[in-house]
Amino acid sequence: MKKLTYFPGCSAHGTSEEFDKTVKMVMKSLDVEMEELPDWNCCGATSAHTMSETLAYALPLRNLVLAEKLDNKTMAIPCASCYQRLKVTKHHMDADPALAKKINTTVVEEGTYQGKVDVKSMLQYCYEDVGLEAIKAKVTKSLAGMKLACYYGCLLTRPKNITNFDSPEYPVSMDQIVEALGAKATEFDYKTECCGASFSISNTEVVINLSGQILEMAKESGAHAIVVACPLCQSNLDMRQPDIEKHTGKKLDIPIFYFTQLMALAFGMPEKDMMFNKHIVPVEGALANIGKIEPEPEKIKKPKKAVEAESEVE
Amino acid sequence: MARVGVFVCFCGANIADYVDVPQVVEEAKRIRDVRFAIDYKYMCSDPGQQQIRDAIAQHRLTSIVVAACSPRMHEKTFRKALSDAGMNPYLLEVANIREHSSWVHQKDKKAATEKACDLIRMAVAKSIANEQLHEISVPVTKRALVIGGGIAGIQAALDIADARIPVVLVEKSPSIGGKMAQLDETFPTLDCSQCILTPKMVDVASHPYIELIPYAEVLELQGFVGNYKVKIKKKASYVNFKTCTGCGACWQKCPVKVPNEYNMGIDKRKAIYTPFPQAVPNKPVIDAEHCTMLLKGKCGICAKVCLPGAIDYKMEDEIIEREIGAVVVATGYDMWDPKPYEEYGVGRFKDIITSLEFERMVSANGPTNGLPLRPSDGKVPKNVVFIKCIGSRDEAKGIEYCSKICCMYTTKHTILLHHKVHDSHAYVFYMDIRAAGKGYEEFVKKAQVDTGATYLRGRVSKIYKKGDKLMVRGEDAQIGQVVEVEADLVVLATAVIAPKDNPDLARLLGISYDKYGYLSEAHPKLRPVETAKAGIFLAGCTQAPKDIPETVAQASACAAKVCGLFAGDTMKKDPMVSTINNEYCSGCQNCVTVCPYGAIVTDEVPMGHGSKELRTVAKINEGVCQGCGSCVAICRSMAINLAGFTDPQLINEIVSI
Amino acid sequence: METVTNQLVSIEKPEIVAPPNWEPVIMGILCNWCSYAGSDLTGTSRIQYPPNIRIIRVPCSSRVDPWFLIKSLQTTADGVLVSGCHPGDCHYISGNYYARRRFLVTKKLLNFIGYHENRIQFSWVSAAEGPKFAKVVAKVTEDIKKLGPLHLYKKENFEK
Amino acid sequence: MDYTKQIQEIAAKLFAEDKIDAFVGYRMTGFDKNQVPAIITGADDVSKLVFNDKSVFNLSNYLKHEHTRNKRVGLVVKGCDSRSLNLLLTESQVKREKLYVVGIACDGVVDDEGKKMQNCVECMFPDAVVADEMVGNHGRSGSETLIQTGSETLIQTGSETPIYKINADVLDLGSKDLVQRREYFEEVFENCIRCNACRHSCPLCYCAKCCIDQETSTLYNGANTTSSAFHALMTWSLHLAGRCVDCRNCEKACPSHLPLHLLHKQNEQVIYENFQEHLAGVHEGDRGAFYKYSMKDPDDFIM
Repeated sequence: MKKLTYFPGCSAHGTSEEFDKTVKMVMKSLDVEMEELPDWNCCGATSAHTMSETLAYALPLRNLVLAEKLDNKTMAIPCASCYQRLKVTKHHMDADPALAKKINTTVVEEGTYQGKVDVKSMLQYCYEDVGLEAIKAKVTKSLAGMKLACYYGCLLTRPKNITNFDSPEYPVSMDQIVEALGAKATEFDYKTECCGASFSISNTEVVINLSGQILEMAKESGAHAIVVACPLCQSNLDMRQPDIEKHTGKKLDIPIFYFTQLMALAFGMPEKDMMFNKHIVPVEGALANIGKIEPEPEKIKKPKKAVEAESEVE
Repeated sequence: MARVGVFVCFCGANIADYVDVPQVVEEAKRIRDVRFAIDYKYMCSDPGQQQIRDAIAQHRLTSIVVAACSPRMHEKTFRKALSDAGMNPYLLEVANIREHSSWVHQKDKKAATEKACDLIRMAVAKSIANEQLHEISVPVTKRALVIGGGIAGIQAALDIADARIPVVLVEKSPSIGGKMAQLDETFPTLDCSQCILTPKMVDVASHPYIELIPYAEVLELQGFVGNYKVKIKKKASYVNFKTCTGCGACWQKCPVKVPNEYNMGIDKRKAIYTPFPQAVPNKPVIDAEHCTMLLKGKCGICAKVCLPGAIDYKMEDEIIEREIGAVVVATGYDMWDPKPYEEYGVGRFKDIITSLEFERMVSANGPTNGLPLRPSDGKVPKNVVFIKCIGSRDEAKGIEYCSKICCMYTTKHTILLHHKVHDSHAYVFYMDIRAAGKGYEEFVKKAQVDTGATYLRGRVSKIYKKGDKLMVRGEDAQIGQVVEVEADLVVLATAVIAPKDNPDLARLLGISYDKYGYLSEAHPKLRPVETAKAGIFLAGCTQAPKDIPETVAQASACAAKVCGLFAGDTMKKDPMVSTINNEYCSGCQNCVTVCPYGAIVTDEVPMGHGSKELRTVAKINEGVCQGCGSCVAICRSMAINLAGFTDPQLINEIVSI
Repeated sequence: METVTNQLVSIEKPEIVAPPNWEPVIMGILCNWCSYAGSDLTGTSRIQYPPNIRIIRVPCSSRVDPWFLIKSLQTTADGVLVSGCHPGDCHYISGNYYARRRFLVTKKLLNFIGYHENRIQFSWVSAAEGPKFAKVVAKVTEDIKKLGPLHLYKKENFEK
Repeated sequence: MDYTKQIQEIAAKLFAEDKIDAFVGYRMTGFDKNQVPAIITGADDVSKLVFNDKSVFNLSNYLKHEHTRNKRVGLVVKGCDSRSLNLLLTESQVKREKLYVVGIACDGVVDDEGKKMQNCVECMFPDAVVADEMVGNHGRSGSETLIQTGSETLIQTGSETPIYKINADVLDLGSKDLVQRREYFEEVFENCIRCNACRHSCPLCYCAKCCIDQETSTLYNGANTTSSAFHALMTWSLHLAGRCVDCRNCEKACPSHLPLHLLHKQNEQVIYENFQEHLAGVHEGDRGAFYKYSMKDPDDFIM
């Protein structure tokens, strides 16, 4: 039994209820005990760090200090924004003693930061601590037939020196997880492109343009659906899709799943618990591909001049 | 009893305006041991020097103190004045009352004068402990070692050998030629690289004064300038070069295929191979890592087809030694691996190649018969995007410096592309176009007009795949917009970096290297060819990125330095070296560990007078010692002293004021 | 002792008060290739600094035996400044690295036996850092002025 | 701790097998219960040898004696003694093949009042690190002692994990202010009579000419003054920095009972904390901190 501190973040209790719920279901079945951080507070994103540096560090710091009171070594966070704020704060607290001293004075009541607890995104936790093998072992209903484009967004793997997880430009951890579930991850070059979430309200046109490109590229890669690991990515790509379709005049019809929803599906859990009804873009079309396995196209013969590595005997 | 003469210089107004020189002279006269003191307007002028010479004779002076400018300025001048007067030049001390007093205390004449007096007191005290020293003369072995057989090494070797000085040229790979042999045409004249290089390669092979040792590495360098001893490892080639005729039967029949390094792995060579048809020496070697005969003991085809019977599977590495007097290091450069550019999909997209791969493709003797082809499908590309500064000027992913040659070779590539594929179009993303050099700017301008290439000033932020095309997204900073180019082929102008073995080589030779791994010159402006270690010189890109003309110029400069070094039978050397007092030396050998030059060895001396029992003491090799004094400071027994900076001299200075 | 007009109070030994118009003597030991050249540059650039320093030239900071520092303090100087090439720039490859270790131990030992650490100070000054040399000297001079005269051993007879 | 019997047996055996020309151990003084070093040149005197917790002197100092120099010698070493022996080997002062080293698993020795010596209380290497034969049992031989460098924790095989302890006296004095420390040492230097017993008793002071000898007075100012004592003791302690093994031979020899270990322990602490070095003499071949360097050495004290 692994133990884990869980920092849900505000969206888990609102827009991304399905993420929260499926995370809890999946983790339970993977033998991970999640302990919700008691008395957690807002991570501050994104208003805090645009206004005050101290506040931007102080808010996450309180959560970090609270997390140290529990015995668990790791705190996992489903929301990419929350993850980023907490991880960045932890990084600076560890690396910059002068700053640490200053910020520590803001959380007197809770105690002193010691740096005992590691911060990971839920994706990272599944990939590193649970592991592909354990995930594969739980699959009862393979997702074979489904082609998925994995979208990581801008925050999950960046900046590299702070997150220390996967490639900042072309990450593959989520791809490997969905492949462990039986689905096929498409070659999708827009994995870490900006979706424009910051302009969600102030300048919708930018969002339509940027998110539109992501959806279009995913479609072009042959994917039936997009998989995400962040509530903001999900809501942005899902909610804006009708607008984007209206704007471009092209039908996209590409549902956005949380990777935990698909895990739950592949683990054979009841479909109603995945709350697909909350999705704006209907999921049925995409899910219908499960089981429809295309024959492998014959391998195109390699061009004569292509680079080959190992030596060979004629 | 010491008799010191003090000579105080006005330096025109430079000293006299801020230091009360006559008062200084009066003070100097009061110092114990000072027998004579005088001032003069310009001590360094001939009449000034004459005063010193006269005073030496007249007052039977035993040491001289000149209070003037920095010793770094005129110490040599005044030393010469002493020796002209028949006095040992090292009995001179300079009190630096200009740089250290008059110029830096211009607002306080009293303090400046006091300080000048103190500086003179210190110099007088030191000079009393000065000893007569004599220049060391070291015999010279007139043979040079050149490490690296690229254009730099070839040029240096030829120039030295033409002066009838024997040269040992050591090359790591089976053939000389280096990177230049891989190039198609050279900027800015577009003459064929092979055509100008191969005659020089042949000259090297046939030169009576050059001993070419290919497929070999330098293992060890011992000794000091003029008297080095080098150990060279000749790697086993498994082919007897004396009997091999270079007919080529072996490599035609060899069944093992290996990616061809010469062609950047685009095609294959055999396990027994010459790197390229014009190789010098044109004899094959067996690649032991891939030969099935050497690995598994099966095959042996090459031995069967070799009529002269030159194949010898039992050959072993051979270590040879040569005595040499000077070293020219010309190990060239490497190309930077663009893997960190993950946003470009380097490694994922086959149609992103490096400039040297492109160079091989467009080369007439290249793997694609001179046509650039897409590695993914072998098609001829129409739209080709060239991206400059890949790794260069990029602190985050690569290195900070400018690689100097990429602007020019990318320009050349656009021309070559235009020549080979007439209906192609080149797009060049650049940060700046740096075309400083004879005919370079004209070359770029002409290329832009002739090829019609689109130059876009800005960085590329992303490359992604759309169908079988690569979409290159970048910024055109001049119109301030994001642009996307649909490319068939992307060529990355990767940075020039120091060879990865350079630090090891530097340690082995005892020279220094910078943070990038380039070998360091003795002075960036005035001694760009020498290293801090006497007798070791640098040619070409091993010191910093350079184009071919600069490399050749530096190589010839090295040759001139080597010839200068070998002009006499012996060399003169500064006598400021450490000496050991055997009586005090306890033989703990801590100095041996501390010496950065390996100048200290051990020696056996009798326990006492006439004793047969021996004890170990340290011994300084004067030729190697550079006079840093590290050993002196750590010697607890006070057995070592550094001539010119002995303990008595320095302590005298300390206690004199 | 003369009458006290200028109250420079030593933090080492508060009862010892500097005599009026007291100026400290600072022994500057500079390596030939970087710091001595740097100090020459200070001169050629006419950058002014306090006149208390007396400069000794040595080939390399590794030539500086801790003994010189002790000797200086024992005999003539109120403070010592040793300056060499920046790490990695040593003309003799590694001399300054050896020196650095000795300096730290000497400094701490001196502090341990009751003298302020600032009595001996170290700097890396390259041949290009003329302005830095002036700043370093100004700082050392100021520090030593604050500490006051190194009184103890000056009073005794010293045989030269 | 009483290994008299074992040592006598070993010495007798070595003489009987003609493996040694001399044996360096301890014997009782004629008039009190203290011990003095003894160089025994024949089997007849073996019965005089003793070893117990009053065997305080570091016998490696006696390898420069005329009866032992370049002879085949049997030698008794405690932990600290073995470390100075190690340094003497590294600095080529003695030849290992001529020595037969009897290592002691030392439980600490006592001072005149019978109190365990402070250096033994703080000792990290009670077992001899060089030995041909070990006497006593801590369940390990000296060579099994595993150590790491510098500020990292030191680990020994066995139950206890010794961690470098700053010397209590250094800590005590260090906590006082500058003026108090200065006054303290002024007294120390004042009381020094420049007899050079400290340097004579130090196993690592083997130089033909020593910096604190009075005959080198022109440079080192040999007159017996506070100032010259300051100068001599400071220089001497810096010559032993990174080499001193804290055997306290110097202190035992000092007629003025000066706390010389303060200087040595202070240097040891600075070196140990800052340079990632082993303690002196723990490894053969380790010459001490001043004869090597690291790029990572502290640089922040330099402007």
